[in-house]
Parts: sequence; C-alpha cells; structure tokens
Amino acid sequence: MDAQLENHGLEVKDNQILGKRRSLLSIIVAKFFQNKLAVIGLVTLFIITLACLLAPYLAPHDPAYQDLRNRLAEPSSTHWLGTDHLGRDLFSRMLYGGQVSLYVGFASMLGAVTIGAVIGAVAGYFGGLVDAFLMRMVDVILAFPNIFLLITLVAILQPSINILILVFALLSWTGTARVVRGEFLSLKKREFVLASRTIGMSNTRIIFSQILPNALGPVIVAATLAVGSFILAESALSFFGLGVQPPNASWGNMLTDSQSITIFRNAWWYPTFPGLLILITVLCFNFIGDGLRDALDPRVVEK
Amino acid sequence: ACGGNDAPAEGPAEEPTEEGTEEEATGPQAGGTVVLGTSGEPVTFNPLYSQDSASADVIDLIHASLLESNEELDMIPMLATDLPDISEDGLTYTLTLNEGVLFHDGEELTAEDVKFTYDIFKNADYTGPRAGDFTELESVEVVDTYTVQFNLSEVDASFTTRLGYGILPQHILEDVPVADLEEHMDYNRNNPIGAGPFVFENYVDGQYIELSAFDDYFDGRPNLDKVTFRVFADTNAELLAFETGEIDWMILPATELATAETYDHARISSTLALRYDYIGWNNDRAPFDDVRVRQALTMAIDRQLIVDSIMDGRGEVAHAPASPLSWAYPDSVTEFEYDPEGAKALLEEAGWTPGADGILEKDGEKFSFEILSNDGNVIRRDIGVIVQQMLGEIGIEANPRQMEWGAFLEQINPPNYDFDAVVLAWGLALDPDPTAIWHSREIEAGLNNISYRNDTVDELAAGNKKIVDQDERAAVIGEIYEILAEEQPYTYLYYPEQHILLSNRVEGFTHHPRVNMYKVNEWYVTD
Amino acid sequence: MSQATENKNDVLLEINGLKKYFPIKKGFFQRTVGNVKAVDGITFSIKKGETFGLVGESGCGKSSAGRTIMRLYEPTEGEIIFDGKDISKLKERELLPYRRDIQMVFQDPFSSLNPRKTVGAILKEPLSVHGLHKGKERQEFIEQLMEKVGLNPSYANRYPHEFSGGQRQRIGIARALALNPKLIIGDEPVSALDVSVQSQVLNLMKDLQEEFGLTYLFIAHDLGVVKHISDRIGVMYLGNMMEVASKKDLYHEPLHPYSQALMSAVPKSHPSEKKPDRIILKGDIPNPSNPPSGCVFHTRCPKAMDHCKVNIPAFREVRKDRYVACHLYNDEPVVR
Amino acid sequence: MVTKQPLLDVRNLKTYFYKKGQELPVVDDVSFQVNEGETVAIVGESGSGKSMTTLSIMQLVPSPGGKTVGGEILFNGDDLLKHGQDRMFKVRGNDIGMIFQEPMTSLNPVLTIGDQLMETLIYHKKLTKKQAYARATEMLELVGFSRIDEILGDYPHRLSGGMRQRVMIAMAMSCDPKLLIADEPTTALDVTVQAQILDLMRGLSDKFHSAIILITHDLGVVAELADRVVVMYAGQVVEEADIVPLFDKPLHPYTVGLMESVPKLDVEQERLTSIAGNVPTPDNFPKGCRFVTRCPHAFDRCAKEQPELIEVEAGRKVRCFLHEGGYFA
Amino acid sequence: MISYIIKRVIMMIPILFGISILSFAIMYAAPGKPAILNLDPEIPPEVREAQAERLGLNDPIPVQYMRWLGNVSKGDFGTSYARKMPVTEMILDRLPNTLLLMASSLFLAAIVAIPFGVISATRQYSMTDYGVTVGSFLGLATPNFWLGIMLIMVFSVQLGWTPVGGISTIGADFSILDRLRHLILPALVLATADMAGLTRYTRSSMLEVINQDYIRTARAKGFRERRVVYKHGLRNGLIPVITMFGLMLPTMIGGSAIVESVFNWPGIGKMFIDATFQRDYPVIMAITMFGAILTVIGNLIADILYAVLDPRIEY
Ligand SMILES: Nc1ncnc2c1ncn2[C@@H]1O[C@H](COP(=O)(O)OP(=O)(O)OP(=O)(O)O)[C@@H](O)[C@H]1O
Ligand SMILES: Nc1ncnc2c1ncn2[C@@H]1O[C@H](COP(=O)(O)OP(=O)(O)OP(=O)(O)O)[C@@H](O)[C@H]1O
Ligand SMILES: [Mg+2]
Ligand SMILES: [Mg+2]
Repeated sequence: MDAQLENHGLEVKDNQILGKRRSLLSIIVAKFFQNKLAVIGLVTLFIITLACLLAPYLAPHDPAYQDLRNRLAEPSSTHWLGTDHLGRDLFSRMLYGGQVSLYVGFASMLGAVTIGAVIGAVAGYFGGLVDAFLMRMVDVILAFPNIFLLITLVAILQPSINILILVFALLSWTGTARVVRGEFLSLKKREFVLASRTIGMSNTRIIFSQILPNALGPVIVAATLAVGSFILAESALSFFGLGVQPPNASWGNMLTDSQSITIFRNAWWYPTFPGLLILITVLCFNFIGDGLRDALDPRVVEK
Repeated sequence: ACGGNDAPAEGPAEEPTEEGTEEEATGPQAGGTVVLGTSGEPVTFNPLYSQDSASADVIDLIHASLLESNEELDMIPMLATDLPDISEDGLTYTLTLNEGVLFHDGEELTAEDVKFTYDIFKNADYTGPRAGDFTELESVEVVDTYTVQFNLSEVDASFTTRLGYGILPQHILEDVPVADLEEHMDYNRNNPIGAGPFVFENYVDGQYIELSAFDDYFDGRPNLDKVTFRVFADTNAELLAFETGEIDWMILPATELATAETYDHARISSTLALRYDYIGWNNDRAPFDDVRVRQALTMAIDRQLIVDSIMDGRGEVAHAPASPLSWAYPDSVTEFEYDPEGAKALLEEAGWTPGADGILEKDGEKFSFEILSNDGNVIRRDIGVIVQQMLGEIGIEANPRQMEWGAFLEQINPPNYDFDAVVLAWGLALDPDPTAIWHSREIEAGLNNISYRNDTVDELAAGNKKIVDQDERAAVIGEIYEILAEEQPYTYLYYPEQHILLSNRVEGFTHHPRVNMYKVNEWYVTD
Repeated sequence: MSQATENKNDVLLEINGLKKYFPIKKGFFQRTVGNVKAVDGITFSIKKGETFGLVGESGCGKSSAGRTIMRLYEPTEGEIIFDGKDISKLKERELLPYRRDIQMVFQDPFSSLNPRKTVGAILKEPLSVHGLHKGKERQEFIEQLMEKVGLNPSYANRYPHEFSGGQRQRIGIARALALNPKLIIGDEPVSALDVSVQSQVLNLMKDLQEEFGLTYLFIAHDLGVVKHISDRIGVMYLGNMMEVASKKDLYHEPLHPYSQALMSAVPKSHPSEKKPDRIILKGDIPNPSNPPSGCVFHTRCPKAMDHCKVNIPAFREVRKDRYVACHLYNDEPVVR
Repeated sequence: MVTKQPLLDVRNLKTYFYKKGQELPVVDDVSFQVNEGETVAIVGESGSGKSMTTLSIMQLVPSPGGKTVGGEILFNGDDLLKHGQDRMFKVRGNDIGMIFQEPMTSLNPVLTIGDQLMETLIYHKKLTKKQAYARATEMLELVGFSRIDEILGDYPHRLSGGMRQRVMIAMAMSCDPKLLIADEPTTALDVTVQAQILDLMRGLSDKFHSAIILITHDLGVVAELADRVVVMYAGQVVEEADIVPLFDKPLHPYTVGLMESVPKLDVEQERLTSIAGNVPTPDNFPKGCRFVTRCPHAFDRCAKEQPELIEVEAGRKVRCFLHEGGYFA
Repeated sequence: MISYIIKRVIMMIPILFGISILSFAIMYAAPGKPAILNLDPEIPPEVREAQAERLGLNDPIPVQYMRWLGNVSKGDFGTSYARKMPVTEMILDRLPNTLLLMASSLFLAAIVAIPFGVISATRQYSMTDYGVTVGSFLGLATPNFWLGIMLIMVFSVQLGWTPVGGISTIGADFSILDRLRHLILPALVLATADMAGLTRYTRSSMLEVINQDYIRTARAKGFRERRVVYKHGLRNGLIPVITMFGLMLPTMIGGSAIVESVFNWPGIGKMFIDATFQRDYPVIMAITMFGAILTVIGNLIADILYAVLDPRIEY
C-alpha cells in the first residue's frame, strides 16, 4: 500500500460501498422490474407489437379482402374474431391496423418529443428573451383549442397517415417542451453544469451531452404516455371521419366504423375487439410510463 | 357545385289529396304531440332561401304553396283550386286561389301575396338560390284578388313544378328590401308567418323546434296539436331516443334496419328515394375517354352485391341517370349486367392487356387510378373499397381516397376538375330536365364536371323544355337516357330506398319519396 | 488601487473593486426593478502558492465572488487580474486558455458530478475540450490522476452514485487538476462532508498544493477549516469585504467588529473551555437587494456609531498587511 | 451518580429497515438513559443511526420499510413500545417535543406561524383559541422574538432560517415537554445564528428543567451544551461518557479519530489526523466490530467478534476489545 | 395581486392576437370555399360571385383580417355564412351549455379524483392503491365516444334512468332535477379521462408531500394521521394539482365536441365541427377566439388559485 494513499485515508478495503457493481441502467431496470403492473404492461405490449409486426405471417386473411356474402360473421374457425361490415377478417385487420395505430402512436410521439425536447432545452438553458418568446409560443398553441386545430389541419392537408402524424407532432410538443424546460431550469443550476463551463465546454455540448441525458427521465415517461394518447386521438379523429383513411385499417377507425346500435347488438365482436386492443395498449403504455417514472426518479438513483 | 348530399332543393308543395293514407277503423282523433327526429339545424324558415332539408321540413309545415307534388310525384293543387290553366302558346299560366285562406296572423292570403312572393325571385337583389328557376318568368300579374297570372318569355315545360314554393305574407315583408331579406332574422328565424297547417312556436338552437296546429288552416285544423322537431347530431343517439320513446319519427339508415325491425312499438315505411348513386368517370381523362373502358368498368362492378351488402338489399340497381319514380323514366334502356369476363374482353379490345403483375397495361401505362369520395360518408367510402376489390379482380388498380367535403368539392368542380373517378349521388328534381348535368355547355361552369360531350344529347337536351306535351317530352328525354345508358359516362350504381321509422302511436302517415313532411295535417296519434 | 505590497510577480490573482449585481426582473417585459448586490466591490489579491480563505455568513456573496472570478458570472464591475492580465472583460471564446488555468471545486459532491456519466468520462471531458493527451495517453493520464487523489483507477467506469461523498469530492478535485491549473477555487469543498472524511480531503488538498505548487481560493463558513488551510483570510459581510488579514492576525486579534463576532460564535472545542464574552449578533443579515446605508454592518454592529449609518467606511490597510473596512480604525495611520 | 429512575431509558433498541429481502440494522442494540433536566448528546457521522434512534423513540420510523423490532423504551418507567400508536399521540408533542435539522422545510409552508403554534396547544392542552394565542405569544417572546403579532400571522417563508428554528423550538417547548429531542438543530445555520440558538437552548433547559437529547455531529456543539455524550457508529453505541472525561480522554478509537479530525482553532496543525475510509452502509456492515475496517488498532479478533458495550467505569461505557476487562489504554 | 391580474389580462392580448392571426391564416389556407358558395349547384355562377363579393371573400386576406379585427374590436363577430345569424348570438346561445358541461365535468373530476388520489397516496402499494391505479388507467384508455354510447345503452335504454340525450326534456318546465338527469352522463364521459389523470396527479403530488419534513413535524406534534394528511398534507398537495385544471380546459373544450355529438348536447363544440366543415369563417374564428380566451382565463384562474393556496407565491 502506497504511503501517499494511506495518508489520504484511502485503504484498499475502503470501498465496501463499491462492493457490488451496479450500473445506472441496471438499477433502473431492476427498479422497473419491481413494478408488477409495468412488467405486465411491457410484456403484453411486446406481444402485441410483435404480433402486429409479424402480421404478414400471422394474418390468416388479406386484411382488405371483402367477403361481401359473409358480412358481420361471428367468430369461427375461419374468422377467429369474426368479420366486419364488409366481410373482412377482423383478426387480420386488427394485426394490420395495429401496425398503423402503433406507427401513428410512435411516430407522433417521436416527432412531438423531439421538437419539445429541443425547444424546451433551448428555452430552459438560455432563459431570458429566448425563453420568453418560446414560452409565449407554447401559450399560443396551448390556448388554441387543440382538437379544433387538429380537425382544421387534417381537413386542409388531406387525411393521410403521415399528415396525421405531422399534425399530432406539431400540436403536441408543448407538454414535453414545458417539462424539459423545467428540468433544464433546475439542472442548469446544478454544479456539474457549472463545472462543464469551467472547463470551457460549449453551450451546445452542455445542452445536449450534459443536461439533456439528465432530463430524459420525465421525457421518456411523457413519451410513453403520449404514445397511448396519440392512439386514442387517432380514434377520436376517426369519429369525425378524419383519421387513418381506408382501405387502411387502424384500431381507431375500426372502432368508429362499428359505432352502430345494430352492430353493438348483433355483432358484439366488431366493436369489442378493436376497442379492447386500444384499451389494453393504452393501458400498457400507461403502466410502463408509471413504472418508468419510479424507475427513472433521480432521487431514487442517487440514494 | 353539385349536391353530393342532397338534391337541388325545391320548394315545398302540399295539398290535401285523399289517396295513399292508411286509415284506421277508429278514424283520426284530434290532439296530441308528435316528436320528430332530425339530424340538422334548420337555417331559415323562409322558403325562398332554404337549401337544406332540415329547413325544408319545417317550412313544409309552416308554409303553403300554390301547388305541391303528391307521392306519385305529380303536381296537385294546394292553395290553388286547380292545376294552372296554360295558354295555347304555353306562355301564360293562370291560377285561381282558394278563398278565405288565412296566414297565421289572421290576414288573408291573396293574389297580391303570390305576386309579391314570385316578384322576389325576379328581383335583381335576390340573393337566394332559386333565381335560376325563373329565368323564363317574365312577370306576375294579379288578375283579381284570387286570380294570378304568370307570363313566360319562352315555353318552359317544367314551369308547373316551380309553383311549389311557400307564399310569403306581403303585409309583413313588403318593407324589407329584397337584398336584406336573406338575413332578415325577425321573420326568417324568429317569427315566420305562413299559411301552412302549423304555426311556428319556438326554436331553441341545437335542441328543438316547436310547432302547433293552425286552427284556421284553410283545409281544416290538423289533427295534431303539436309537432316538435328534435335535433340530433348522432344517428345512434337518435335511434336510441326512438327506442326509449323520446321521439316518434325518424329517417332510418339502412344499416340500422335490423335493430328497428325488432321494435314492437314501431313500424318501418320504405320507398325508393328520388335519387341515384353513381361513380362518375372523368370523361376527359384517359382511359375513361374510351366508351369501351367505361362499359367494361360497369360490367366489372357487381352492383347488385353492393346493394345487398351496403343497403341491406333495400334498393335497385340503376341503369340510367333517372329515377324509376319519374314519369320520364323509359320503359327500357341498355343494361350492363355484372360480367367480369365480358369486361376483360372489352378491355382487351380497347388495348388493355394484363402486365407482369396482373395489372392491365396499355402502351406501358398501368390501369391505375383514384376513386375519390368525401369523408364522413361511410357508404361512399365503403363503395370505394368494394369497387377497389371488384376492379382488382379484373386487373384494375383503383385506389380509394377520401377528402373532406369542402376540399373535395373544390377539387372535382370547375375550374379544377382534378379527379379520375368520384363516388357521388344526385338527388333529383321533380322535373326530369337532364340539361344541367349532361349538356356540354355545363362543363365550363355547371354540373357536367365529368366533361361529358355528346352532340346528340346536347341537341335533344336543348329542346326538351320546350316540349309541353309530357309524353312527347318523355320520349325525347328517354332518348337521352338511352344514350347515357349506352355510353356510361357514369356507372349508375343504384336507387336507394328511404326508410322511415315511425312509432305505432302515429297514424295517417303517407310516405312521400321526396318530401318528409307530407300531409302532416292528416297525422294523428292513438294514445 | 493595488494592495500588492510585495513584488508584483508574486501575485497570481488580483481582484479590484469587483462587483456582481443580479438584476431583479419583474413583470412580463422582464424589467429590472432592482439589483441583488451579491458582491459589492471587493478587493484582495492572492499570491502564488498561497491559500486565501474567504469566510462569511450564508448569502454574503462568497460563492458569487468565486463564480465571478471564475467568470461563470459576468462581472458587473471591477477587475480580475490573473497572472497580470485582466480577464474580467474577455469573451467566452477568449477565455478558453484561462479555463485551463483556473479551476473550481464545488460544494455539493452530489450535484457537481453528472449522474449520467462515468468517472472516466467526467475526467476525460476537460481533456477533450482542450484537446490534451490524445489517445492511449489520455487513459493513462486519467488513471494517474485518480491515483493522485486516492481513488482506485479501476473505478473509472463507475457512476458517481456508486461512490461515497468523500470519494465524489476527490473526483471533483481530480477533474479540477486534470487541466494542470494554477489557481483552484474551492467553493466550500468540504462543507458537505462528514468530519472524518473532511479531514481526509483537507489533507489531500494540502498535499496537492505542495506537489503542484497550486494556489487556492478557499471559500468556507467553518472557521476551523478555514483557519487550518489558509494563509490569509478575507471576511465578507453582505457583499463587502470587511477584513483581510493573515490567519494568525485574524484569529489572534480580529479587528472588525463583525470578525470579532464571528470568532466568538465558534463553539468551544472543549467543555471546560471558558468563552467569556461571546458576542451574540442581533437580527438577521439584511437583504442584499436593499443593503443598509453607510456601513452595511451597522444594523447589527455592537459598536455602531452614529456616522456608521451614513458614511461608508473605506477598506484600508490599517496595520501592516491588515485591511479593514471600519470607522473604528479611522484614526489608525494608513500604512504605506 | 443517578439513583432515581431515569426519565427515558432506552434498552437494546433495534430498528431495522427491510429492502428487497435484506435486513438493514440501522439502529442495532442501542441503549442509553436520559435523566430529568439532563442534556444528552448523541454524536456520530452521517448515517450512523442518530436520527433513526430518536425517530424510534417517537415511533415515527418511516414505514413501510422501517420497523422497530426490539428493545424497550421506558419513558417514566413506562414502555412506550408496549402501547399502541394511540398512546403515542398523547406523548408526541406533549411529553416529548422534537425539533428537526432543517428549519427551512420543517414548517408547513401554507399555514401561518400562529396556526402551527396554536394547533398543538389546542390539540393537546385543549386550550381555547384565545388561551392558545396568549401562550403562543409567550413562547415566541421566550425565544427572543419581538413584533410577535406580526410573526404569528406570517408564513414561514418570510422568516429567516434562525427565526424558523426558533419557532420550531417554541413549538416543541410550548406544551412543556419533559423531554426535548433536537435533531441537529443548528446544522443548517450560520455560526452566528448557531451561537444564538445554542444560547437559547441552554437558557431554556435551565429554565424549564426539561431533559434534552441533542443530536449532532459537531463536537463543538456538544462541548457547548451536553452533560453526557453517546457516540454512535454504524447503528451502535460505541462509547458513552460524561462530557468532560470524554473530551479529556476519549476511549474508543473512533471517538479518538473523530476528535482529532476536527481542525482546532487554538492549536496549529500542519496535517489533520483523519480516520481512513468511509462510514460503512447498513447493507455492508463488517461482521465483527463495525469499526474494524477503519481502526488503526484493529487486530484479528476485531474482524471476527463483535465487542460488547461494557461499563469501564461509573457512567462510562465503551464498545471495544482494547478496553475489555477494565483495560485502560 | 390586482396589478398582477391586470398585467396578466393585458398579457392575454398578444396571445389572443397571435392565435387570431394563426387561425385566420390556417382557415384561409384550407382548400374549399365556404359551403354557402358550394352548396347549391343550381345557383348560377354570377349569383355565387355576387355572394362572395358581398361577404368580402374576394379581398386580399390581410384586408379581410383587418376588417375582421376592426369588427371584433367593436364586439361584432359577423354573421354566420351557414346559419345566417349573428355569430355572437349563436355563441351566446350555446356557450352557457358548454360551460355548464365543462364546469360539471371539472367538478365531477375533482370530487372523484382528489379523494381517490389522496387515499391512493396514503396507502401506497396497498390493494386500494392498485385498484385506484388500474381504475384510473382504464379511464385514461377508454375512448370517449365509445364510453358515451355504452353509458347511453346501459343507463338510458336498459335502465331508463336518464334521457338519451339533450339538455332538457322538451316542453317540460325547467327543473334542476331534469337538468341533472340530462347532465350526468355527458359530464361523466367528459370527465373520465381528466378524472383519471387528476387522480394520478394527486397521488404523486401527495406522495411527494407526505415525505416532506413538515409532515414529519406534524406527526411529531402528536397529530393523528387524518389531521396530518388532510390538514397539513392536502393543501400542499393540491397546489400543483390546481395548475392541472388550467391545462385541462383546452382539452375539455376539444373533448366536448365528441361528447356533445354523442349526447346531443347543444354546445359550441359540435357547432365548431360543423362550422369547420362548412368553412363558416366567422363562426370558426369566433369559437376559436372564445376557446382561446377561455383557456387563457382558465390558466389565469389556476395561477391565481395557486397564489391563493400557496402563500410563498407573491405577486
Ligand atoms: N444567480 C443568482 N441570481 C440572483 N441572485 C443570486 C444568484 N446567485 C446568488 N444570488 C444572491 O446573491 C447573494 C449572495 O449569494 P452567494 O451564493 O454568493 O452567497 P454565499 O456567501 O455563497 O452563501 P452560502 O454560504 O449560502 O453559499 C444571495 O443573496 C443570493 O440570494
Ligand atoms: N427510509 C429509509 N430507508 C432505508 N434506509 C434508511 C431510511 N432512512 C434512513 N435509512 C438508513 O438508516 C441509516 C441511519 O440513518 P439516520 O438518518 O439515523 O442517520 P443519521 O445518523 O441521523 O445521519 P445524518 O447525520 O445524516 O442525519 C442510514 O444508513 C440510512 O441510509
Ligand atoms: Mg455559497
Ligand atoms: Mg439525521
């Protein structure tokens, strides 16, 4: 043992605290897996997503094929979940519709979160006039009755999946921006940020490599919740005929197509299965988000 | 523009006739209220300006007109004592009014009121939609208190059908400048006075319109005390309201027939509606400029199956741009039966042969196009995908696309005409004049948005309105229909049925194919 | 006005009339309605190789002073002469070379390390910003650095949360050392540590100072700690420097009434020790956005005189190497 | 020295935390006594279990997670652990008052000072509002406030740290508790304010004759206030002594190290003597003596066996093999 | 405080200004003309042209905007193209209905969510907590329109407890009971998602509060758990929850469109949708502005409440 070290009070066995090697990630993962609901959500979601991605292999029928003589057929061995009002196989449509719904959910979330994170980061880090301007912008968008704008925009720009995503993203970044801004406001005062400045690090690098990773926790949580809400939003737009357009199926437009008393009474399977899937998926995302919220809580990590 | 949703609306016309009512043994009883479901907010109760069916329904109860159409679609007298007396040259129409007809405020309706009303149409400041109906009308003359005379500049065989607009009270509206009349809410919305069977009581925006029986109705007090329209935004809610007995009458979408049939307390009345649904091909664009292609497309579409699957079988396959209800409907026209093989052969003849991927090709061009429809209309959307599949089976790639209504109209109408095919419907007027849709001069700015051109049709159409004799005119129009049936500028899909769901407590109902509020004064309730 | 009485070359850092005001902004147009006078014109200098301690109560502007000198805050007024060059007005880009020469160790071992970076990455950052020790050499350098501060180099790929407070503070010190600085500003570097660990870190800092010939500006509120580590000490109160003296002088005979109160407030170190005349100050530190007139300490000063309320005492050298801002010493001749 | 029954007698107190099936002995077999009017200081580094010991006495151990699993807490001879929470509702705030370390966050930000002061009085002493107000005024006066009416109507955020801590003290003392537990009452305060608070506490304990448990890691504070000292390390008491003997001659190597680590004002030291290493965390306590990893005198036995807390002389206990059998180093 | 409110109100002006410009631009960028110019095919082009001229639709958009702004500053939102009525009158007819619905939903959401949130937080990880958690997630995940129809089928059709839709029984005199029977289902549906969100939010806010030092102080003072939680905890826990209300308003206005359709509630949500489809510019603009004002006022009220509840906030 080096004398110098000893003087400084360091001993080899000094590090009981380091006895077990646990990385940040492994702690987060471990914490996440303690939350039963979150794990159930994750597993379920994984199965659903996988099934949707494998739709071309799993779907027993062409999702667009109409067997017009076999409309609203009840679940059977040929049509596991029955058929819709045009005789299309519901199970196959659910798989393909899931691709669309999940895509809309994920892509809109990515868009919204990216825009929100960058704007929130810039506003929070630089503060002052930049912040004031960006936050007024947020106010404007927030004060805009969202669904109205959504309808107008979708109507203008033609309903298509990508336009829908674009519109969702452009209207929904404000929440993330606020969260990220808030995080930045507090994180930028943390001493490690000052430390980065004392070594001459550039603002861009500080924002994106120092602070942003620390602000990601709430962003990830918001993101998981957003995916679910976008899936719901798509179905709400379908209610006004502005959602994903046929012949593409989405869970949302399947659910709205089945909104008829006659179908409710005579073909329960039609509204039930897409509705259930939306419910389950959104539920899963919320469970996961909730689990992540606990797992990513910095206070917990730092203890 | 064109009425994708509904017909070019006509004025209401009502007059008591004795036919078509199913009388109970007990006979009509006085009193009671009927609640009607309606799906739109009425805009105006002024018959000169209404364009929507919600307004028309109420107007038909408040206002009375010179003539009206009966359920056979023939014009019959209402305020007039008889059908018009037409002069030899066909330019003068003379009508005699019933005496003692009162407006709701007690003033008598005279020839002056008739002149006042029809003069508005001719006024340069008139902003309503009906000026076009009266281009041939030169003047209106009051012969005496009860006799009025219409002078035309040209023969117009359809003029009788123009005499169905509600008569406005001159004593109330004479001081209102015609330019302001459209937005004259004091009358149009808040206090419409007519001579019809029911008196306007109250309109609560977004909720209901209340009418009560007019005791001094010239044809006798209506049986009902009250008629209430309840506004619904959602068909499901409307149907459930019917189910719980909150409303007594509603227009039933074909998709809900099965549910309605289970109701013990109600009956369904069905009749063909005066309209047809079609797919319009852009005749200016290849490959739809080839008549063989259009015929083949029609042959490839199993229209009966469409009727069966989306109309629950309640409708008839259409073969011509007219309604079987019309007197001008020909006995027979060329009919294209469902024949995919024949279609393929025809296409091959036109030069379309299957390519490597099975899709038809000609000169390296794939047979691939877009079928446009407006969103929010589930039936047309479904037609789009059904047709996609049917055409797919003979190697044609049709891609359905939905557009928001306003944007849709802009795209398919002048000056854009930017579409391959559209799914739409025409609601028909009482007069079968096909000019507005099929004459090539209507391409520029009119309703011929598919750019159909046929010299014979132009010629025949131009003359048809001059032919006063109905049979003679029917023959000419029939000839036009035959050409249109043969050339298939549209693929005529079907004539839909209209279903009305009616509570068993309501009796005396007559189902008119065009007018929802027909002879309501004869309705009565049995409880 | 320079206080350097000895050869100018010995002076590494010279602070002249440094002020840092934080504007108080209100309303939507972010109008400035006043200023927090966090540092209100302080003057002192630090010689090469010496440790200058800065003490004072919470909120008196110690950190603000340190951070302004570090140029983390834009100085409102005054000079920061480092190694003969005024860096107070340099632009961020021009500052880059000085970012190597002046480094900082922070108070909070929890928040001064980025929780999402491994120790290795944290230590690598200054090197990569300044492009030092490329490639393999960089790895070795980091290992040496860790050893220097008494950390096992094999912990380089661990995260801050896996270390104890004392170890984290060592990482902070290692990061400051990485750029081989001339001056290290320690902003209460041991305040958050347990006594037993605090002594380890203090020893380490002393050793490193010897080894690398470092100069320290050591900010603290624990008088025992400051006394232990400093050569000279400045006492701040409400943004102002009240007294600057050598450690011995200050602890032996504090001149300024505030210094006297501060010294007497230190708890006894043995129960049987007698501390006869403890001066208990009345009231609280006034608000720095609205400091008292005259001598800022007059509201709490047990020896306040009438003219203290009006006249601002000059900060003067009243004895050799002893600077005080107090009217009590107006009679003393100014040492030249 | 003490013949009559102690006010508080903590015997073999064990408070464990349970995390992921792991048992964390954060307070492990802690015993000490507090006599009437006496000030007992508990010292030790962060995490040594000082707060948990006192929270256990108050039965306020964070739950779920923590639990007092053994021992006795005799208050006036009555074992508090034997009674349910109902009993504690009468004891807390009434018989035992408590002050916490963080004056900034320990007062409810949305209630006025008056509300918070009077609430306890109305609740425990069943005073009327008026009486409570009078008593609150009296208490604030006692802790050195002027402009009392103003203060009573004010919210905590308008008060400085020292003022808040004084309010806390007034609150804890308002029901005349027989025992005051002060958990690091001055740690968050400036030296000059700390001096003020220490002064105040000394005055109050003399005046009301209430016993005080003073928790701190600052030996200076201990020297100022305490009559007796309990030194804790890693959840255990390692030494207990009257104040003067302890400062004169600490016995346990940890106490020795602790005292030497503190920079002295009166002696010039080139280097500080420090204890090597860090305080072990409860999930990693060494098997034998918990100080073994850091002890300069550790020998084989220390790593294998846990030493007992033994009374080496009257009123003086130590947990170290070096002092076994009265052996005096 | 008063001056703060005044400042905030003044601050609303540029926001509303921005919104008006934005919506004007979007509206005019939309393809399709006002329905009035499209609807009837038989109107000759000249008449349509005259109509457009009369409505000023042929002017450059900035001119139209300035004209609109000028009129609005005089309190005149114009006349609906489609309904031919003064827009102000149209909106004032229906706004109270929407406000009633929204207020009831907010109230419902609050009285359900706050107690559940608190219970869930005080019994963290208990069965109750899990139950509330799952329940609130279900609320978050259920599409409005579906829930609406389901509730009608059960409560109106099967059980006959409530009317199918509408705001009052036609022809009946106004009675509170009648209004409540009409209100309950739509308010419930509109509240569901917010109720759920609010429960979650209250829970986490309360969890945060319960770990605060002053709660420990309250316990150390010997107070019973109820008093600790409700007197010392709740008020602090509600402070962040209050801001949620402000943020919930805009989504509520949006969500009301669907609920109003399903329940036939005569509010402005449905009216807006119709106006959008008909390109009824004056109505679109007016409702957008009303919505925006409502939102901004909602936020303002939330901020003021915030300050009322939290003495640390001083303006
Ligand atoms: N970024 C800032 N903006 C506004 N005011 C500030 C800022 N930083 C510090 N202040 C104010 O400046 C004054 C001095 O603060 P500073 O942190 O320098 O004091 P300090 O002596 O370091 O105190 P402590 O011992 O508590 O660290 C305080 O009143 C503080 O509120
Ligand atoms: N809620 C908790 N869950 C798990 N462990 C805890 C909890 N609270 C405290 N501990 C652990 O209990 C041990 C003793 O904590 P305690 O708060 O009594 O220490 P202390 O001596 O008061 O320290 P300090 O001086 O930092 O206040 C510590 O190791 C701590 O990590
Ligand atoms: Mg500081
Ligand atoms: Mg503690």
